[in-house]
Amino acid sequence: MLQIDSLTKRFGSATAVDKVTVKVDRPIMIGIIGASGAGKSTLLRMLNLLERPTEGVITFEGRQVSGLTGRAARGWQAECAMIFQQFNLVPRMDVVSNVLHGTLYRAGTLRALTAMWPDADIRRAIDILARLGIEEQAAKRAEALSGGQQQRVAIARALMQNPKIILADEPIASLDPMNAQIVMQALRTIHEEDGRTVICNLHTLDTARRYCDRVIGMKQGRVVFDGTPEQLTTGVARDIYGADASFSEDATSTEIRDTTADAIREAKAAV
Amino acid sequence: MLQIDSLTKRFGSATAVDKVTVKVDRPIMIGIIGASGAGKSTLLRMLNLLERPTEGVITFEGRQVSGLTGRAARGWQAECAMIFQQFNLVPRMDVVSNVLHGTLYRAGTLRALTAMWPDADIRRAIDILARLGIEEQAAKRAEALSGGQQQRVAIARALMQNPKIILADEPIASLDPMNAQIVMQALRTIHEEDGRTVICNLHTLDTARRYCDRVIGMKQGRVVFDGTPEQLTTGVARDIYGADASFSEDATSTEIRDTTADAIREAKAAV
Amino acid sequence: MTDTTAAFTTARAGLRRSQLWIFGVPALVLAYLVYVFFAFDTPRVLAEADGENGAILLADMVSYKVHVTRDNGSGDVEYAIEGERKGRYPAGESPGWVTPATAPAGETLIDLGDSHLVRLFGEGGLRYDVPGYGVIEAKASRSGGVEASYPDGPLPDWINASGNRVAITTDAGRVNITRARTEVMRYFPGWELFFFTLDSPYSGLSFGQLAAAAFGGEAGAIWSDFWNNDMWRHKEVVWAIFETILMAFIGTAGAALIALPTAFLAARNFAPLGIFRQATRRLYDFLRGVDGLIWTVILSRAYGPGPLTGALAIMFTDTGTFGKLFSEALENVDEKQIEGVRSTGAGPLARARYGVIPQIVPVLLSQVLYYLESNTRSATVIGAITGGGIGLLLTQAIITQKDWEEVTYYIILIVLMVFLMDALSGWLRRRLISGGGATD
Amino acid sequence: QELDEFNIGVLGGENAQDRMTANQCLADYASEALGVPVNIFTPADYNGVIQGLLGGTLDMAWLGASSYAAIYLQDPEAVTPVLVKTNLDGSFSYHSIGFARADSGITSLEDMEGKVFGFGDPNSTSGYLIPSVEIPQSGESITMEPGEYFEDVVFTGGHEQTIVAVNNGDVDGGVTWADGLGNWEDGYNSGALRKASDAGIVDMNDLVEIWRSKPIPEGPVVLRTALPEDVQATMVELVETLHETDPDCAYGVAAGETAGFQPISHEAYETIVEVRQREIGG
Amino acid sequence: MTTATIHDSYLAEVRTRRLWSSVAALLFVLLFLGGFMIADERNAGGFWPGIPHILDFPADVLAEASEQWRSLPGLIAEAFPALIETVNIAGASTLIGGLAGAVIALLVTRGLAPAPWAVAPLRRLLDILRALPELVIALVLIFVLGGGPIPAMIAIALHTVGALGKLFSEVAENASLRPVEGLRSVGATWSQRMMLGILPQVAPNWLSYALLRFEINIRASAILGFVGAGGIGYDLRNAMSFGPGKFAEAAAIFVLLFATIVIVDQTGSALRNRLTKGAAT
Ligand SMILES: Nc1ncnc2c1ncn2[C@@H]1O[C@H](COP(=O)(O)OP(=O)(O)OP(=O)(O)O)[C@@H](O)[C@H]1O
Ligand SMILES: Nc1ncnc2c1ncn2[C@@H]1O[C@H](COP(=O)(O)OP(=O)(O)OP(=O)(O)O)[C@@H](O)[C@H]1O
Ligand SMILES: [Mg+2]
Ligand SMILES: [Mg+2]
Repeated sequence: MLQIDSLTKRFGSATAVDKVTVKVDRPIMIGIIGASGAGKSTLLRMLNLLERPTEGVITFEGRQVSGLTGRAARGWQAECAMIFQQFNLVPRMDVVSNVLHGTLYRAGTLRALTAMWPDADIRRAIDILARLGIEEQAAKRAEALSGGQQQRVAIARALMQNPKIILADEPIASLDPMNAQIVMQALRTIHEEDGRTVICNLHTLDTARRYCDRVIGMKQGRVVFDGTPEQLTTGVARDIYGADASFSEDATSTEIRDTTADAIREAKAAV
Repeated sequence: MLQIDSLTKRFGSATAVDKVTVKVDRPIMIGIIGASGAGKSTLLRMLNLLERPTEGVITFEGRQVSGLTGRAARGWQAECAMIFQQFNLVPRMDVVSNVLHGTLYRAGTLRALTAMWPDADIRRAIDILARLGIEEQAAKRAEALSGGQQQRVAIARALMQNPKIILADEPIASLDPMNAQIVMQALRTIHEEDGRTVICNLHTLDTARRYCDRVIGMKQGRVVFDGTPEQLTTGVARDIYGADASFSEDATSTEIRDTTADAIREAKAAV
Repeated sequence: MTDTTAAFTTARAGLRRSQLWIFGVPALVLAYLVYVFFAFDTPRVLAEADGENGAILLADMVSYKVHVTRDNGSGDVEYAIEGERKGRYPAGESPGWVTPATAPAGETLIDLGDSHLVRLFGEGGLRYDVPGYGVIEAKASRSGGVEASYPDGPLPDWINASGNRVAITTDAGRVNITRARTEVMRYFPGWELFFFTLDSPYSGLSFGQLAAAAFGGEAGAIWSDFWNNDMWRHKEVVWAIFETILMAFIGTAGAALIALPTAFLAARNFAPLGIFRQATRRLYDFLRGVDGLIWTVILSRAYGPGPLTGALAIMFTDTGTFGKLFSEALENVDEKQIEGVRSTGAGPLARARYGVIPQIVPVLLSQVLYYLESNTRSATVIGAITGGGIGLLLTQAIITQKDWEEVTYYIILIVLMVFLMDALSGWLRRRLISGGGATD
Repeated sequence: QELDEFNIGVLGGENAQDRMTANQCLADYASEALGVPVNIFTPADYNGVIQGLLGGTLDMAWLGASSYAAIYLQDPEAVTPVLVKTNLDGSFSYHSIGFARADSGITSLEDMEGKVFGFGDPNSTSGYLIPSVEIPQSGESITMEPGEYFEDVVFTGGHEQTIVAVNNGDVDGGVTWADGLGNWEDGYNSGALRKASDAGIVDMNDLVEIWRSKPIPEGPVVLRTALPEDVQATMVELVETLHETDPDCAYGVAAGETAGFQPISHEAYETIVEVRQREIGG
Repeated sequence: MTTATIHDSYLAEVRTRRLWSSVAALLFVLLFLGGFMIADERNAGGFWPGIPHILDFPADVLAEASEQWRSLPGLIAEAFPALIETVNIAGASTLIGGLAGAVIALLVTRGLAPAPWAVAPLRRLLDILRALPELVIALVLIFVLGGGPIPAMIAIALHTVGALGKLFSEVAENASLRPVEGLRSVGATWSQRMMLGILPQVAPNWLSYALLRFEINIRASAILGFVGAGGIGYDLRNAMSFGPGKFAEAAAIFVLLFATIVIVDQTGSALRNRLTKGAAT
């Protein structure tokens, strides 16, 4: 389905992503882990064509997407939605508008600029927001929302694109543990219910283990691990993070145990 | 030596300082404590003539200073230096220039306006900085220094005035514990070595106990305690702060115990 | 799912509300522009816009013409660049494309290039061979006016003929015949005589030859011939530029020097007396509200024409501007620093010097330097009315419509001058404000 | 009082630089004769020179008759007329010429009804004052009030601008000055039309004369009244004899071939002063 | 470093600093006084002799205006249409210049520019537009288009493009790129990214700058009237040139123009304060 072939990205003399080859043959949820600077973001950004690869090829369902430009490139971007660590919403616009931006590729420029969204789209946007439990916020400005809510708006925008693939670049890095849970659960549910492929950069091992079907470890631009969560032992993790003996998983954990359990249950119910 | 006679200050209908009478007959180090709004700052500001008393008299060595105006008032200000919680330096000027401002009363108008300080004054300023252990910063801008260093520059400016009395209004309130120690120790050393009277507003009991020879407690503008640190029991403190039974000294403590002991020793050596 | 209906309704209502802006603002803008379009009578102006003028202007900016003028009374022929006295060829000399008559009343052959040949005969005669059209013959006389004959067919629009005057304009040049004079003009690209006038020995020399002459000890003479060039008058132009910058500099600096002390009177925290403060502020408003150009007119009675008048006009307006800016900066100063200085027993002047000035210096300098640059432009405009300087040269050159290449020259110099002042003020700003300390 | 410099104001009509150059020789002679520095000023409009003379910052100028009247009306003591330019034929007058584009079909003032009329500078004699008085006299219904006989009456700013405005069709007709001698197609012997035609700005074939004023007296050379007697005398003699001592210089100062300058006094301008006072007030 | 070396190095530093400060101060004083003397020298009237006469001209105007104060309201009403024209010139040129400036600003802002190769030439273009005084452009355009408000409007608009283009781009440079990237990831075109991602962020500041420009442009358009384009400046100049007899008219026009400038100034700065403060919160 999705095939990444020795994808490389160099910034000047520095190599951010180094001959990465990954094959995804059915919709699964993939977690990418690695230390800061390992190249996770760059890889995802190349998949979304936000960054042009220096070398290598990305193919999706037999079609080469890495070389696309202009409208074709934007078409591919519409098919593989991206979720960012900082949400990247338009803060001064309301939530529905932000979600409706997911239809920008299809909508004509005029329609987008004049906010002449079809009622059907608005209805769908609200439904998606409802699915994520934030339909009440629909008319508020995005900047008025909490971080966790904003990230769910970003997910809603992604869903609005009706994408085959959802890319998420450390979607929970700037969230508190409770909101992190809600967001990860939402992504998982989307994967399970809609059958969309989700590729998710994560900076914590336990999150990757808990939500992903497959984990890819990166180090200095290269893929150094690719397997199931079970195969991801502490030893392997040490390799990936290049950590010395003092490496402790807890240091990176975002797991919540007692206090917020109720909240999580609620959130799951909502999604 | 210094005599304060039923000094009163009213701001509109509010009485900030209420018939305060204090007699100081030899150079000692006095700590003034009291809750926020007790009138500590106002009292000190009246002593420095930054504020005019509504009633009452301040006498120093037989001379009444509270009614002074014009050049005579400025002469008295030069004799009783003031140190502020926020340092009140000129941040864009270098450290030595800030210290040299201590000579502004003596300097002729022309010299003061053209900043043509005599070499001897510059040398003395640097010596004072050396005494406070910050001579290395002499040429830097004041704003480039840390809070503790800036407060020492303020003390240096005060010393440059060669004052009989040093007034310090919560000199350590915006400093971290380690810098607080250094600054208080510097004031103590100045008192001990130069025999200057130091009157110091403090917001923590233990600091007052540790560094002062005499403690004055204020409450709602009135002096409610005046005695030695030993006489300042927790019960008395409760009276001063108007605290209920839950009052705990630790809550206001800035004492440092283990970690910074070395640093303090160093700092003491430097002063 | 009843919830989502409510959410849908509010969301859609919100979107509709935002559309009020999205459509309303552009509609208002458009409506206003349409109103202005008709209020300014744009259709008529566009219809009458003279493309030809534009073309003349563009052509004249980068080209010059050489006049061959015959006095039809005396028969004397003169050659002059741009037809000006100062561009006249010395007696006995003529441009290479003219074959002068050998005998009085003989034939003068003028080659306008591209096979356009004009012949001047005795007794006011002229014959112009226009390739692709035919031969035009004309004869000018006191009694008969200008009699001309043209090839058959209707008269083309590039010939403008009346009983007393015939004007022919072709791609190669222009011919004007009246009873008194016959003029033939040929156009050449470039700014002729920019460096040296024809009477200079250095006219027409190549760069190499000039360099050689300069090394041969004639550098001074070469410079003098260039500097005193009668056509382009580089010396006066440079003086004019200097005068313009002078007006801007004195105006700006003087305004800052006046505004700095007086701004204290207009700042709430330094002037407790309300009447004074209000009076000063209103004075600033007045000085600022009357534009510099109007000040120039007002001052011209007392000071007459000249750069001082312009400088004073700039000073008047900018004292108002700076006074307002400085007093606002003064109202925002941090009291703590002033109190710190005050607690040492410093007098009021020292308090201002050390407690206040260091705080407002960055604002002050950056504003003053910004205005220095913008006043260079104002000085150009003010100079156009009274002051003098490059603005006067430029407006006069444009109004009298003589030489667009001079206009171009002045415009280029003005742009360079403003660039220079912009760079200078930027450089000073960076140095003085970040480098700080030195002036404190 | 002691004279420490002598300032000459030169009216518009030419490039500022050209005006400077044309009058530089006079400045040199004056400087030699007076023994003080002599400066030439070329303000952009008539008012610049008027204000300079009124304020006493200019000492000498060659004015138009109306400008002289403007000064006289504000301060009769400010300046004294001393000399006037004489034409080659011995006259010292010129004309205000009304003109229009030939292809507009306008050939007389009657055709100008409902059209836009252009004046030059408000202080110009031929470009405003005289035509504003004489034109209404030439027809029953003609007034100078905008919107009455003419659709609009505008000031273009100067003679050159009027010519360009008429030529471009911005105004339908306008007035400017000419000596009225010689041929129309040359723009007459001297005047603003001649200059514009010589410069190639207009083709005289495209323009027609639609009106001509009675002769207008040339404006006087004036000196500031407060100048010391001897200075006035020196300058009068210098300009009066310039034609003999340096014909080239005289050509430049008088802006063309002339028969030199002749003495004149205020009486010659009393009519103009009256007219101006009636028309404009003051 | 010992205290002694600190003494020496600081004293040395103080000396060089003093030297430079005195050199700079001296240079400034010399430039200023020298320049002043040159200007005084080259002026027709001297600075000191002129001072007592500064008010002569305004006094003449005021004298006549107060004599004829009854006619002032009528004269003001008469000048009103010209004022409208002046304001319209400023309004239209600010709008047109602001719109063009906005587009160019986006084209030359680092991180937003769709065609990086066009950034440098466009920036130079803005510089040149800014450097050219309106007057220069207006005079050239009057030659081509004839007199009236349009040349003035175009001239001011061109200058406005240069001035606002630069300011707008400075504002846009500080805008957050996150919304833009978010929009890019959904496949939005450049214009969509700008309109939806940047415009909402920069609108308050842009508007505030445009308002300031409008204030400046009102003056500019009045001034251009002075040199031949229409509007109230033309009337004012003629009235002033006529001198006595028209001074009441001059005073009326002046009052009207001054009042307009002050009103626009005051409301403009109040509006701007609200806009920028509103943006901050
Ligand atoms: N636009 C760029 N220009 C130059 N270097 C870049 C750029 N973007 C990324 N890099 C470099 O490429 C390398 C990989 O960066 P990347 O952001 O992909 O890492 P990451 O794994 O996402 O790290 P993090 O966890 O910090 O987000 C880093 O060394 C980074 O400095
Ligand atoms: N300039 C002033 N105008 C009006 N009221 C004032 C002024 N300065 C102080 N006060 C009031 O006087 C009272 C005493 O204030 P003061 O600052 O002296 O107290 P303090 O003991 O220093 O308190 P803190 O610990 O908060 O500094 C307070 O109620 C304060 O609000
Ligand atoms: Mg990353
Ligand atoms: Mg206090």
